[in-house]
Amino acid sequence: MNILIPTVLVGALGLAFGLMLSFLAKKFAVPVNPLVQEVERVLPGANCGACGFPGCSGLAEKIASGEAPVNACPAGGPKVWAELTRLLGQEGGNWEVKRAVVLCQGGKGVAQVVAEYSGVASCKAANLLPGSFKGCRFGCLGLGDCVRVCPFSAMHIDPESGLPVVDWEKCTGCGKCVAECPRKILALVPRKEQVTVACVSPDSAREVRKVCARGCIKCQVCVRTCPEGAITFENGKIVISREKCTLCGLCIEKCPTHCIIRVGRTTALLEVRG
Amino acid sequence: MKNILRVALALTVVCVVAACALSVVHVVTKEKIAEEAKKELKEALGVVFPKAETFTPLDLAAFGTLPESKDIQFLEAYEAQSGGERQGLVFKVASTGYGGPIVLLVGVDTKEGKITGLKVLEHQETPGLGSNVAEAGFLSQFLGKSLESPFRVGEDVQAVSGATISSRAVARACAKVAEIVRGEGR
Amino acid sequence: MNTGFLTLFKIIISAAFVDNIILARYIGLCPYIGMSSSVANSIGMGMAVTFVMVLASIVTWVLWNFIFVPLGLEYLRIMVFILVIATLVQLVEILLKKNVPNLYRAMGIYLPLITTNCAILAVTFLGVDYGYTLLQVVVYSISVALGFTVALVLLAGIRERLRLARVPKFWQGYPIVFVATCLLAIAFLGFKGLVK
Amino acid sequence: MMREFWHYFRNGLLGENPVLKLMIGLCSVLAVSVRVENCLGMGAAVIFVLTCSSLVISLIRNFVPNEVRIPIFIVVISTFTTIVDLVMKAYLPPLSKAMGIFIPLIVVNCIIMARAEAFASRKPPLLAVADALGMGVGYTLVITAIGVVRELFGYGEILSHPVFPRAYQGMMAMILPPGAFLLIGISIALLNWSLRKVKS
Repeated sequence: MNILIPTVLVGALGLAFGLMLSFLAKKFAVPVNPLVQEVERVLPGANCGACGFPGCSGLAEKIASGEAPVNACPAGGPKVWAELTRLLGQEGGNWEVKRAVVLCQGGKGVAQVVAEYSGVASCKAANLLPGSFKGCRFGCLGLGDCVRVCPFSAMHIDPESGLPVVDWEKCTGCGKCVAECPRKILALVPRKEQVTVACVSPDSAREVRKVCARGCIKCQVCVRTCPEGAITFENGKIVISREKCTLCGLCIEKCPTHCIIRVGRTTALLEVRG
Repeated sequence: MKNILRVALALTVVCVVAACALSVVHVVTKEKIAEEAKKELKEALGVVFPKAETFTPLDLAAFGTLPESKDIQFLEAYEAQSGGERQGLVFKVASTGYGGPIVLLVGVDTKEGKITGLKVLEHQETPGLGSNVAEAGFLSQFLGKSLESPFRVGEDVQAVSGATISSRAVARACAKVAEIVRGEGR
Repeated sequence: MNTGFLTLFKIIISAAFVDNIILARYIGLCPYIGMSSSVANSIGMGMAVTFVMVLASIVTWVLWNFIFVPLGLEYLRIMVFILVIATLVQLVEILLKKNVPNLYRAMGIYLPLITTNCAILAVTFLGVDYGYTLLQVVVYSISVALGFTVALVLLAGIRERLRLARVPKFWQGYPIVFVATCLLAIAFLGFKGLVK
Repeated sequence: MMREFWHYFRNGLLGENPVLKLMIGLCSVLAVSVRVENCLGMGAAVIFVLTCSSLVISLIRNFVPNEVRIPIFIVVISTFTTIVDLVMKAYLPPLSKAMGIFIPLIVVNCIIMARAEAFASRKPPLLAVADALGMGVGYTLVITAIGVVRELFGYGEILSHPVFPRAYQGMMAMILPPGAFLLIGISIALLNWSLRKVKS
């Protein structure tokens, strides 16, 4: 007998709650478009916000309604884009995959440090001080804002040099670190082997030499030595065109301050620090 | 509509099966638990009143108006007999300590008018501090005390250092029990 | 009535601060650690927990005193109480999904985890064990929820500051949060003697 | 199949250790780990309830409508918890007395619900059991380790046998909540430190 009473009682409770919940679930049902759910399942789901929309579900709605291009999600990469084109029935296109690169070699022992900084451990905060704690006003501060913002933990601060290093295996080219860096020493480049100038300072040779051993002093030795004429000097900056460059590496040897580095395949700073 | 029923039914079925399983287990273990509880109580009473063989529960009303207050309630009373003759009484008392009510058994030998034993059954005193009132170290000082003594901390009762409230709670329990037994004069 | 009010006041103080459900009884830690990353989230979580806690303690108090004790079904207590809580949480999930979607998305896995939030079940249990009247149970659950939310917001504030502090490498993330909780618990120990 | 079983078991043990990595099930860890025997009792109860409920939940996972999935999971878990509670009261009264309120709180132990919601309701029964065992054992190891430290420094005893000389008064901090929080923080830091070697 006293098995029946509890069973019936709890059963009745279960029925009452079940009815209430399912009825309410129907009344408050949120209209969900199935296509959006499918798109959202394909997207990586890291909610990194690189696409500019509030998280993956936000982007999924835009892609489903066609307002956003299929490759709007940099984190997804070609695999996701191909899947999305199949899902939306559009024709596939070739897309350019980007990766982040560090354009500064002013780490420990290379760049001059003018002050001992013990304030809030963030590049943005340190950058508010005029000139901050490094001689060079354009060099990397190494306090890791970029590392913290990267949703794919593709970056870490190299303890020896104090500079960020990007792991291209994990990097998806979402560009959050480029936006985050107050000194703008990070840039997005196509994911293929290339040669680039690892310095963004517009200062003249005299000032650069004073504060950094590996800054670009605009001596234009590289412009003269490049057999292909790939390197040009435009409005105060050395520019290396990727199409003409044949990766011969002549400029890397000739550059007096070893400012030109080879970038590609695995980590950003392939070139052994001279 | 059909979906609502299907969903509600799923939950109901799971509840019914669960309730059924539970009630079966309950029926199986019911006597064992009751037996354990009785055994535990008997053991506790034995500790509190070593000399007695049997304990018969008494009705609290038999003691007239109980000196109860916000801080002390009488829960149960037992008569301790040995050789068919009454040796004394055991009271189950809840006295408010530091963390909440402390439930303890107080054994009283009505013939010689002495405390025969004390045992704390439940308490929520701070571990390491108040909880020491449950240890023999503190309780042993009450054994053999006559019912006439005031049972007041600082006078005839030595408190546990750092746990005066808990010690006072135990002392208050003994004082009230002594009050009843003395008042009753039996 | 004044003694009634006095006991109510005593319940509020003891449940919210002296006997804080998290820092003194350490019940309800999982969402506490998980949801306290930002003050906004923790306030949202606090509200949801308060809603579920108060409703749960009322429903369970009524069920317990009018149905289960008379029928002598004490052993079903765990299941029925938790069934009530789970239903209420599912209710909150439906309401939140419809009306406050971004809080719903921010809570993520932590919404179903409210069901297993030990604090709520503990409140329903203690509300019954202390033998409170219905009014006292309501006041008790509100003050426990208040205590929960206060502790949650306090930790959230600390964690937001921690993000900028220079924390040694292996202490980053959860270890430092636990050290902060430890200090908070010591602070709350100060309330210990407030209410006898 | 065995390899997968072992993979999930090991994953529950260390990779995703419930207490140190996933941060769930902390309520019982801190509260019960004052005595080592409580830890073992609690650990055994959690392993039993976790394994049984994961098994049942993954068996019925296809029949559970989404609208009432939480109540159904929780009813299954609470059934096993009540069974443990009743059995312990009947056959192991001393342990049941020592663990007091924590047995009913097993059902609220976030590990079980989290694994049911995140894992058991998606994986076939065998894997669910593997994960449950891994999680359960991982949980028991951590709680016992903390229990040993707390009981040793708090009471100077292990499994209630005195280890330190009589004069050892016992470190109160280890028994009260703050000490427990600190201990968990330290153990996570240690785990991060040891895993760091493995990773780099």
